[in-house]
Amino acid sequence: MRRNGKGASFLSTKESKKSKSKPSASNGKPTRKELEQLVEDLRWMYRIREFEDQSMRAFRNGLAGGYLHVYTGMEAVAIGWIGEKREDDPVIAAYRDHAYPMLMGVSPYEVMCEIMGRRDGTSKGKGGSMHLYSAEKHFFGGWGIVGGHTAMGAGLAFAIKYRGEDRVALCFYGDGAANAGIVYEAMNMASLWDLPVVFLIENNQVAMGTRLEYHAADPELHKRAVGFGIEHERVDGMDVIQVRKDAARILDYVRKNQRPYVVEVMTYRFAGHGAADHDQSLYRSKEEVEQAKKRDPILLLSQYLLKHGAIEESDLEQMQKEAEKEMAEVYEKASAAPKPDPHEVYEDVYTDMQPEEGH
Amino acid sequence: MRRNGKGASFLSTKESKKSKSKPSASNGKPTRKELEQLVEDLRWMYRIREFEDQSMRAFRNGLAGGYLHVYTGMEAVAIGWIGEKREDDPVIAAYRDHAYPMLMGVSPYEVMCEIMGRRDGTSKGKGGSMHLYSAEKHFFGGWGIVGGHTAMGAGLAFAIKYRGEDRVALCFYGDGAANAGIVYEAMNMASLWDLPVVFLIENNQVAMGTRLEYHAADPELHKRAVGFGIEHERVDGMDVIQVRKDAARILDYVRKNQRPYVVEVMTYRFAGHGAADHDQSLYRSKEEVEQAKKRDPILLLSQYLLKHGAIEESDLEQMQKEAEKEMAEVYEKASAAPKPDPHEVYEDVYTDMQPEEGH
Amino acid sequence: MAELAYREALRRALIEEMDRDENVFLMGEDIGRYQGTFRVTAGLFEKYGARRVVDTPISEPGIVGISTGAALMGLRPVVEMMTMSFSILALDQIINHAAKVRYMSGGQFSVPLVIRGPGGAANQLSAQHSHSMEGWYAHVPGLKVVAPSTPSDAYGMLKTAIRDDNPVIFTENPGLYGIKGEVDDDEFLVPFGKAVVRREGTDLSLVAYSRMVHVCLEAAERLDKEDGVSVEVVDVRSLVPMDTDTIFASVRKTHRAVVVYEDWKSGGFGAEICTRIQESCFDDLDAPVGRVGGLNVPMPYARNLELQCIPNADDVVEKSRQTLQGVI
Amino acid sequence: MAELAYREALRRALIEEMDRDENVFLMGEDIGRYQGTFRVTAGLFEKYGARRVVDTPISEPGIVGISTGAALMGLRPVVEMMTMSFSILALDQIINHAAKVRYMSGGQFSVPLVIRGPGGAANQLSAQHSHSMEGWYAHVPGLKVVAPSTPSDAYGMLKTAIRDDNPVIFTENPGLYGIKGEVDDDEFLVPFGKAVVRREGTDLSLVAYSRMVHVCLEAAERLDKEDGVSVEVVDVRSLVPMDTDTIFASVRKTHRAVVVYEDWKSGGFGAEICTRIQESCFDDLDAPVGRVGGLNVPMPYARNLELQCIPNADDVVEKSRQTLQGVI
Ligand SMILES: Cc1ncc(C[n+]2csc(CCOP(=O)(O)OP(=O)(O)O)c2C)c(N)n1
Ligand SMILES: Cc1ncc(C[n+]2csc(CCOP(=O)(O)OP(=O)(O)O)c2C)c(N)n1
Ligand SMILES: [Mg+2]
Ligand SMILES: [Mg+2]
Repeated sequence: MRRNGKGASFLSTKESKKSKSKPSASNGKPTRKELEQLVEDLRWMYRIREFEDQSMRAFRNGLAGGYLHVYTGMEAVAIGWIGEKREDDPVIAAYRDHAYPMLMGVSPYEVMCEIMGRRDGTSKGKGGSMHLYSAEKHFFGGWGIVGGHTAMGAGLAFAIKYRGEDRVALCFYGDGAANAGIVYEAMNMASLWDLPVVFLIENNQVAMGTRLEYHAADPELHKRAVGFGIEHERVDGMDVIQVRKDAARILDYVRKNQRPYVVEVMTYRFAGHGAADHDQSLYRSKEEVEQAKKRDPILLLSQYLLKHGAIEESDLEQMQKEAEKEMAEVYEKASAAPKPDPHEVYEDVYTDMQPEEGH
Repeated sequence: MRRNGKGASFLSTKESKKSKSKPSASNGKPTRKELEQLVEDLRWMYRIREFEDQSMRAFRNGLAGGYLHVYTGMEAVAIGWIGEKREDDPVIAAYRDHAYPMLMGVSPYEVMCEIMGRRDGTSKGKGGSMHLYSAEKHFFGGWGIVGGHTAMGAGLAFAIKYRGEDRVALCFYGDGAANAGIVYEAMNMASLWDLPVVFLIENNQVAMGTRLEYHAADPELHKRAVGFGIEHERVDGMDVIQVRKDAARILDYVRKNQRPYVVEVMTYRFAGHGAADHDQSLYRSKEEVEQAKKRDPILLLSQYLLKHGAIEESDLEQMQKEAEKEMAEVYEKASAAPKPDPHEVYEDVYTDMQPEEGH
Repeated sequence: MAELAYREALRRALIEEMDRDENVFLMGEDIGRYQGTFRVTAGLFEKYGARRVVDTPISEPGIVGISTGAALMGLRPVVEMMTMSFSILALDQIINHAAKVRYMSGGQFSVPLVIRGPGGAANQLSAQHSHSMEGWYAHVPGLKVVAPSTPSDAYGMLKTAIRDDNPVIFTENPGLYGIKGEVDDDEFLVPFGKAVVRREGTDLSLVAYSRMVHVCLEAAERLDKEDGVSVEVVDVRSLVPMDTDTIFASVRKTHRAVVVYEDWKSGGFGAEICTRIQESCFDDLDAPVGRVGGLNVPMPYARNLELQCIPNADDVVEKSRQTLQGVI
Repeated sequence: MAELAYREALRRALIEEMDRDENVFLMGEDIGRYQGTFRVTAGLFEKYGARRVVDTPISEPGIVGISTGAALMGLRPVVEMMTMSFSILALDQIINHAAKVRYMSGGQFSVPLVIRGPGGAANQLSAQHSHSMEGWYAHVPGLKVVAPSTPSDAYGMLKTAIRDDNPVIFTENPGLYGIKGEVDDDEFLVPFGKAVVRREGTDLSLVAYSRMVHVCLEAAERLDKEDGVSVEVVDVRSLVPMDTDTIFASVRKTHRAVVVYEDWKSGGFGAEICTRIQESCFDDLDAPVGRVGGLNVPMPYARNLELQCIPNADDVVEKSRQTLQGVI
């Protein structure tokens, strides 16, 4: 029925054509320092992916419940952007939120405990998979209402500006979330008031079981910034080298100009929407997933690092093994951790009082 | 603070430069039929303006209460657009809604009764100034929550499409309303589903006491359609001849293409925001208002008609007098009309039952 | 008589009403191609196509607004909220627009709109996804609000809802979709505003709706076995209109009542039911009207804490014993 | 002791708190250059500038969201809702975000946010602009909800609200802004969770908050004069936390109670107060707990119908007489 939109374009290097950063990988020789960082990035990709496998295992084994959404396939986005942001730049995100806090310094154990509803969890077991937080590490959640956190994202930037701090707020949200009206209220105010916030659309081209082309009139979601006078572009999110370049450039722009930015990062989730998504064939073919996996961020990065001699084949296996072992241990330790005490149910509703008790 | 937006541009013929319709008035000789219609339009302008004066009088005299918003200065917009639409094209609007139903065939008496809370009112006195309706004449209100009716506007078009009817829905809203998030949810779905709806922004450059430049990041509000793949433009709303051309062209486009359209019609309110707006100097200068009045739709149209010999100076006076007399009579008659009976308070809550009675 | 699961009963009602009336259509997130989160609409996209089974973007206010606009034109939309918690985003459209246009237009317009979906907690959905909304809706003039507890009622009341010319909030519950029950093969409607006594008794009236009816039945069984008291269970079914006659008749017989609801205890609609009982049956009461509600906290994620929050048969038994003091 | 209008008392509190704490700022529609619809913020834009008195677009969900984000960073936003009716658009941000983040984060974050504005009917604002919202907010764990009735309380409670580390819903009423009362010249705070007896009496307790306190005082006066009964009036002031001790003590003394609120009668928060009274004071009650609420209809425009809907002293006198049957 749609007339103007282009079909949801498939992931390919073409996607990054629009990037205003110079294309990566192919051109120029990386420095040793750059390569070292990229090796670290690769290690993180393995760790996140292994972590997510363990979180799915927790769900299957009844140690986690509710909605559980893994980040598998999208690792390069968070790694690149969180890698380039400054330590005290605040981050806010939706419910597919396991990777961000870990990348920001929260231990996988605490995250896994939260997913398992344990007292050692980031939220003492009260938040769960969708509601991770770390005040200390500047991670502002972890929110379950699609699109609901985006205005808060602008609010983080409002506080930064109010205080005259040199920080940039990063607000991650999905392609589906881009259809929530509040996003445009937030964009208007962010632009009107010159708030230093990056609206970062993780466009994995599907919202639960509804494909991009069925939910967005124009699948180029970054264009929605036009009417609010905000700089915007679509960039690739699978090649972490490119992601880092774009992130560095855009964060720099926002910091210098004290203006918001809308960036649409093209990515793909290899897993189902949530742990309870039993029939992916309802919205995509196996071929489509296979095709997307040709640009698996792990694959792209390891090929690059191999090519530049920064690692050898055996290192890959080694990294994978280490990540597996680490996360299996995290799983074991978390699954043995204590559950919250019954009296805790009334705590943390208010800072200074309890609600009326009892049924 | 805003960087990208242009200042709220002032009303001038320049505003209509962007119009894709041929400029009017200046070029070509009007036919007699055209002139006759324009004389009718002028008569309507006087009538609406006089009606609004009487509605303000009702407020001052305590015969009307609440919020009361007059259309003075903006007459050419409703006259042009409702003049060009087909009889059964449905219309929905906000609270500044006295003109639309009258132009669609509801008697001034019924509208005035509603404003005075009388049983003969369009809503039997239960709706008031902000909530006029006429199911018979296809006027769907009359709504007080800023922006709240815009999705319903798309819904009218949804029903048209569902039934395969040859109709276009017209949804009027203000520049202030353009900041409500729901507008963008509605635009996305209207575009995604090819709904025949015109989103018509009556940009009078102020929302209550907040000027356009303080509420909109980019004051060219039509551009907000870009991200949703909807055709859009800014046109003049003071010269009714031009308004009619644009309206005819756009309504035709929507009817033929079964696609939504966003049109920003530049206009100006000569009166305060509402009857209770006591200090307009808080948001605009007398000079600004004087300047705007140079393009008073009555002035522009009467000059044109005089130039083309369709009327004489004395006709103007005559029309004005007739309108005054008519609306003064409407006022008198409505103020003598019966109030609703106490038992009516429980009626019309449901179609088939009453709510629990009593305090 | 076929045995149907609650979700299947709902689905049967949708199919029959869509077949009966071309104006009926469905709208919601992931209800079409994805078959619906709780599979109530499974197969309907294939059966009726994209025109009548409309997959929407994630835009709750917009969805309700568009549906209301369509209803004003005479269509009969049935909107699925993936969970009732998300209807909070659309509250302004529901209570300030759909529920009021009839009154504000002096009766010129009606809004034959059904909003349905699961309310209440499921299994560790945490704080943002576990809302019981029926109490808020029942507070709003212009809305009808129902909360069936059995497959048969789910079927018969959804059909009634779709044929109703007023906006109807139709609350389901995640814990009910799988429960099975007899549903007559012949078409039938269940009228609004009629409560039903699910279990007869003489010593105490338990008053509930939706899933809590089953919790009350379990508690009643236990009170019978363990304490030898005879407990009546009244299924309110329809909050607006509410059949207070049946509730009051039960209380006048048993002289004691406990109202049970899953929503947060403080300010839940159960408080309204308690208030009405004591207003009308004061002289018949041998004990204060008791109530059991959800704990007054945002729903915690950890399963043990979550289970603490949701009223269960233990909680009902305990409150019943308090209310029965002197009897047992 | 200066005599201040309610709106002036609010304004004084804002000024003092803004002077005291640089983190306090104001946000809302038309509050700055336009001086505020009800002029509570008059002169503050000139005094504090655009940084601390922020005029916003008409975007209630966005405004609350941005404020909540700023509060998470440690700022202390005071958001004006032009009327509380418009807060319905922001309900998801308020109840599902601001009210829950503390719990969902296991106590890591707090949201020192005040949302204030007029709730209830004014003069012919009709159906979409006349909502009483305090009952819904009081139902939501994580929010504090207050509704002061006098200039002195308005001043002292707004200061308390701004210093509170939790989201506070601060309900005013269009009919209160103009009323005058003594406000101590020395700075003071009025704590939350303390009800106050506005008038002592022995035969009946009238329980109310916000503008209805004045309606009750008028009714009490008349009942004294016309029926010779001694009526106590309890001003609840703070719905969450609620000082039930003071309410119960009054009822235990008078043995009769009528709860009065402007909100729609069915499902209003007054039902919760009634329920708690009968739960805790059952044996002390000589009559059912009565209540007076707004008519269960969308607010009509016509002044005569509107006046029918809003509880007035006549309605309270009538219900009081019913409740006092046997005494008078
Ligand atoms: C307001 C609201 N509506 C619906 C949902 C149910 N829901 C959860 S995730 C989701 C899809 C979101 O897709 P997207 O924003 O693209 O993020 P992704 O899952 O792809 O990361 C939906 C519909 C919700 N949580 N909140
Ligand atoms: C949701 C909501 N917020 C605030 C208001 C109060 N209000 C009424 S009219 C208005 C200004 C609207 O301006 P605009 O949309 O430009 O229309 P205009 O009055 O200029 O015709 C405001 C803020 C409201 N009615 N609804
Ligand atoms: Mg997505
Ligand atoms: Mg305007």
